Amino acid sequence: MGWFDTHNENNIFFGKLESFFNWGRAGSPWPIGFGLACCAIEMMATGASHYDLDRFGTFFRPSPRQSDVMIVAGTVTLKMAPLLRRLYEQMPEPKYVISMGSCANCGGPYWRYGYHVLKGVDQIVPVDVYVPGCPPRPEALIDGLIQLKEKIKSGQAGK
Amino acid sequence: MKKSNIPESQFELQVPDSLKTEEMTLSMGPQHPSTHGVLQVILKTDGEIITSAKPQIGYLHRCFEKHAENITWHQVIPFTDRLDYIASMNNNLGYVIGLERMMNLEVNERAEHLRVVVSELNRIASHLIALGTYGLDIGAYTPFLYVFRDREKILDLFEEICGARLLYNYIWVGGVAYDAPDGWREKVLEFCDYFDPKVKEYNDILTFNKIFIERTANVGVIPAEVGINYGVSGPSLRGSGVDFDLRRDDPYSIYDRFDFNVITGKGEMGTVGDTWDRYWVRVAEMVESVKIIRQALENLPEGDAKETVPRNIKVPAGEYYMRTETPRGELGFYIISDGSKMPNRVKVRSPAFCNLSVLPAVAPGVMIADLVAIIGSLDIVLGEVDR
Amino acid sequence: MEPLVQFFFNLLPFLSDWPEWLALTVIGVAAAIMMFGFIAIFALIAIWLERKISGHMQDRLGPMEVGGWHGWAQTIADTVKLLVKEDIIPEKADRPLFKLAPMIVFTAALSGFAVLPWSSEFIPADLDVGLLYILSISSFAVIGILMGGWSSNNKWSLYGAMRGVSQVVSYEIPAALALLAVIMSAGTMSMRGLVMAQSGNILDWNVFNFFPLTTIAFFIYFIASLAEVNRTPFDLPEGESELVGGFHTEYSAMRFAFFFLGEYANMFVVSAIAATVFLGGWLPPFEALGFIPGPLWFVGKALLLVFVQMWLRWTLPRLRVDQLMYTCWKVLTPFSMAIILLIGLWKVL
Amino acid sequence: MRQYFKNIYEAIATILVGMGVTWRHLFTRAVTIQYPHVKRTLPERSRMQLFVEMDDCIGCMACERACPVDCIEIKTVRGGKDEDLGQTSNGQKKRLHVVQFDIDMGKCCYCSDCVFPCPTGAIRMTPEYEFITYDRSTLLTKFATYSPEEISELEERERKEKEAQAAAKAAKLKAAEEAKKAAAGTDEPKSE
Amino acid sequence: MTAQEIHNKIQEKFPDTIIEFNDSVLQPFIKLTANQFNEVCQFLRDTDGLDFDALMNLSGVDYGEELGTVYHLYSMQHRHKIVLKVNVTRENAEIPTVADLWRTADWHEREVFDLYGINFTNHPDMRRILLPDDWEGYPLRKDYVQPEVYNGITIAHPDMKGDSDEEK
Repeated sequence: MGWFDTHNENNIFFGKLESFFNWGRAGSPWPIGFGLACCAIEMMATGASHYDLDRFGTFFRPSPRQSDVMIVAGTVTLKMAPLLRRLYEQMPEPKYVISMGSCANCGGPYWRYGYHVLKGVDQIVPVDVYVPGCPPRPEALIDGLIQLKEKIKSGQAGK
Repeated sequence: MKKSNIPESQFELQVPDSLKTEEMTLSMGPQHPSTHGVLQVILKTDGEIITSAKPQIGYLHRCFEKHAENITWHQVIPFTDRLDYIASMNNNLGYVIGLERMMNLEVNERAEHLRVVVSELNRIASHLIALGTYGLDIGAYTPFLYVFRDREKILDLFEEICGARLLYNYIWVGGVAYDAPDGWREKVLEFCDYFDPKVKEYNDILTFNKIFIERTANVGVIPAEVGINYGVSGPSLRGSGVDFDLRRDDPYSIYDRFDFNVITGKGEMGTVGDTWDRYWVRVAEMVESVKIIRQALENLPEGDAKETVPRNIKVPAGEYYMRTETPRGELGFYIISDGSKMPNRVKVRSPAFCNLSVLPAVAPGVMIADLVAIIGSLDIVLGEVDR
Repeated sequence: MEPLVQFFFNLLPFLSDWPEWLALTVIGVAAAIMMFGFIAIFALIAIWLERKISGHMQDRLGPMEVGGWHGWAQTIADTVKLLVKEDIIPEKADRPLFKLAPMIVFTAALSGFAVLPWSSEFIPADLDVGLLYILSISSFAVIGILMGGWSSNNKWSLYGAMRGVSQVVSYEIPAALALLAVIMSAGTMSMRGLVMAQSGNILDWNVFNFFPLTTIAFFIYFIASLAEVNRTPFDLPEGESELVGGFHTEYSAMRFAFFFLGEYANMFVVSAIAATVFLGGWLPPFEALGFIPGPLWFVGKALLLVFVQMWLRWTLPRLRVDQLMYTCWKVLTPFSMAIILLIGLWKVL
Repeated sequence: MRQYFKNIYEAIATILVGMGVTWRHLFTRAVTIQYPHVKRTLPERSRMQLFVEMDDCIGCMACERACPVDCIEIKTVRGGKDEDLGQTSNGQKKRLHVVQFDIDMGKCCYCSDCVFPCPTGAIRMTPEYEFITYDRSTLLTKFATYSPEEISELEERERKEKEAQAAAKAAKLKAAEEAKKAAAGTDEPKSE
Repeated sequence: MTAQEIHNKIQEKFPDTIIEFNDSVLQPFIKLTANQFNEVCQFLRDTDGLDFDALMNLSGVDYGEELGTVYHLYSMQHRHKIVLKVNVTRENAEIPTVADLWRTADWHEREVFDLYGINFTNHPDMRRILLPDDWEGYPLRKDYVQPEVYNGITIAHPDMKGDSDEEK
């Protein structure tokens, strides 16, 4: 969070400015290019020609330092969980998390006997948007991204 | 045939003392753009040269085998989808044929043909991803999007026949889940016609690009006997010149009826068994798959593919090791039944797991950029490596 | 009198009444601001264009949503976002160097604009050794890359920086030699003089002047300049699929944006130099087209080369380090040397 | 030396071929579906969100048993003796109150295994994929429309009925026992 | 070569190691003792006519009282296969490694060690492979109980509690 966020309370000018910033943030959510499992393939498909995430100003950055959105695409295992948390911490504020697919939402099909599966990524990082599906269609992911944009514009995301 | 043990240290790089610099330990992954998921490789490097590479796996261990012991025979099928999520149809097929052989079950002709068609379509889709991500690893971004464009057409076909894009749960014990809808056959044939010229496009932009050849030829050579000893299978083994394809050499389903070539690496651009050969085997295999699809659709019998699907399965006590040729290689299901409604044990022999295990043997002595090329050419899917 | 001062005096006649020191300061600041503004606007447009072009090359559309019409506001949104993003400096980074690195990269790119001849009148600084200045200043950016990569305290960044240094230092040589071929034929190192030497129609341009020798020199310079600005197939210092993000792996927010800005400004500088030296700068290809003002020709030619850079980027895979060196030392350098030799012979005979 | 020039020639030639491909594509029509503005119709078999037609559900639990991931939870209460619960669309008579029919779409693996065994076609997969949520708990879809009071009332009745039935059964059993005893009573002294 | 012939060859060379040979099932298997296992495998790989150069699969099995490993061998040259089985007790689960013969066994044995806790003697690198190094227990054993917490992360799904009560 920058200086503006701490100084903009009840100030019309900064309030307007903040909404302008939110427009910028919503306009260019760069996700960290980071696939975990099956959903990652659909994430790739979403980035590819047929659905083209670039339309929304979204292109995948390999480094967490330059990304704003973490799309948790797939099953998070217990071995992976600390690393995922670290990646999240490496991202600069403001940062958002999209939980994509059943596995990231709550363990998905592995919720019962998955001794090594994290049951819901919200246990380790705060999630803004849940995209259900196993795996979600590319349209669903795009819809999730649009919902995230709405949330960013309203100033509620990443809190 | 080589009969001596292959020592672990055979491939370790010996750097002369006068050239030694400070060794650096790098952790590549699990979040790295070209480890194809959540693979971690611990690298020891001397400048740009790798002296040892140790893969660390298990970041996607989803306990498939535990699940399989706790749910019924039929319920395992959706979970097999999620092993090798790029080629789910082939996974379904392997598991289901294993059960059918244990139960001594006959499947009707139409269902058999449909199974072959969807498996081969899925093989094309999988090889396309292998091609695209391989291009991405080498640094070419555009081929990746071209292959996804064509893969999307296959996914549309799948969605029409079974309603899902990626994880199909389509091939069931005794048949298939749905019969092909009207006009599906024509659409597949249309796709075949569409696809053939596209292969040339991939070749133009990637395969025969001189930079691409320079990057991949003579890199990461896996000699045939090393490959066999390490359990490498599928296109990766065929790239080393071993003429072995389970579809032909240990036939299952109705693959023995079709006429297709088994592609092997010939070392056209460098040494036999280099990464370019493995890549080329995949490209040429897609053309062969199209051939199989055409033959299968030509002889597609009329009738109802669904009619013999039993609901509640009980598999007679016994055990069976079923292996099938998936896009990644020999996928084995070792199934033990105690006669009850749940499996006693389902062990997956995953091709990607074995293919990846060869990495420490070929990595020493190459550059970091080459390591990326080698990992890409092995075409691993972490869902299958870790299960 | 300097052409730039003359240009401003013509533009704003009242300046000539002012004391000289004041007028010169005002002119200098105005020129710098104009250059800076041009870089900012050019980067905004170029990034958007690159995304559109790459999109269409890949059968997709590129930015479409932000701002309405074909996502025209996309880069603005990106900039706004990067401006207000948290600026992370890794705990174990070398802070002064880490902060300085993006500035240096950007300054180097900006300095290159000082000698670009936009038209016969408007040259910020018409040095007698303009080309030499360009050659030395363009390798200045590599110090920034090295500082950035080293101070990040990240092994991938260090690799990127090392690659960057070896690459830029090596490719300086064929680039310089290729330019030398033209200097030999034109007999001047002043940017203005170089353009003037090409006046006439398209066949008098340096690229066709000593056909095919200078044509090859043009291609050699173009390839070497690709390597100097780290564009595919020579984008090894960034090397997304190998080095995560290369030297800027640890950079976030505005510092990263400066690297980005520097890259695009550099792209323009090298293209502009190629346009000046080989493609006749602000001169129209035919006399008949002389009604179009010079700066437009100049920018147009530079943008055409920028487009080719983008085109190459979205077509080609990346070279490996040793192949990069091979290309430089065993292909480009011998060829450029041979060209110098041949042009020398041509001149003598 | 020959190889050297051949390599250079090949490099230039193949690069030009590749550039030709991208150049052609620069002017081909993009395949992109502009999703929020253009929505394509999905095939009817598309497997997205589950939907249950509660009027058709007879509470046979077939879907719950078939589900590989146990994401369906059904609770039923037997209907009263003379109560008419209506018929399903394919003419089957409903005998059970389905008081709870929860599907956790978060756990669901969209395999459509539950759809096949349903005897009345009540549960089905719809091509509806836009159910993105900010809150995970909303993914638990409840299809049953019974209020808690109604449920407890029904359960109470069922319990009573069961009790009554059990009592009747016990009474019956007792009677049978006694009858047996009485029949055996004549033999008993013998064993003594 | 048929399974019977392979069995006979082993019987000839190592008369004491064969516990059971079953030819009547779908895939005939030979059950061997653990003590001479590596030598038998070496024999199978190196003898002309047998040439089992590929280890297709290596899986651990929990039979209840005993643990075991199952080896599926294949010969690329002669296209024949055989199944070997070795059983060990739960308390003393040790089997000689074959990782020196078939390098693919390296990772497979680590996996069996990871999931079943069977120790392979003389293995070059006997560590866990899939699970984290500090994991406790061997998950694929039938008597394994899923832990509640790992490193402060709750493993059990919130819905699990009620279910386990129900099962009780």
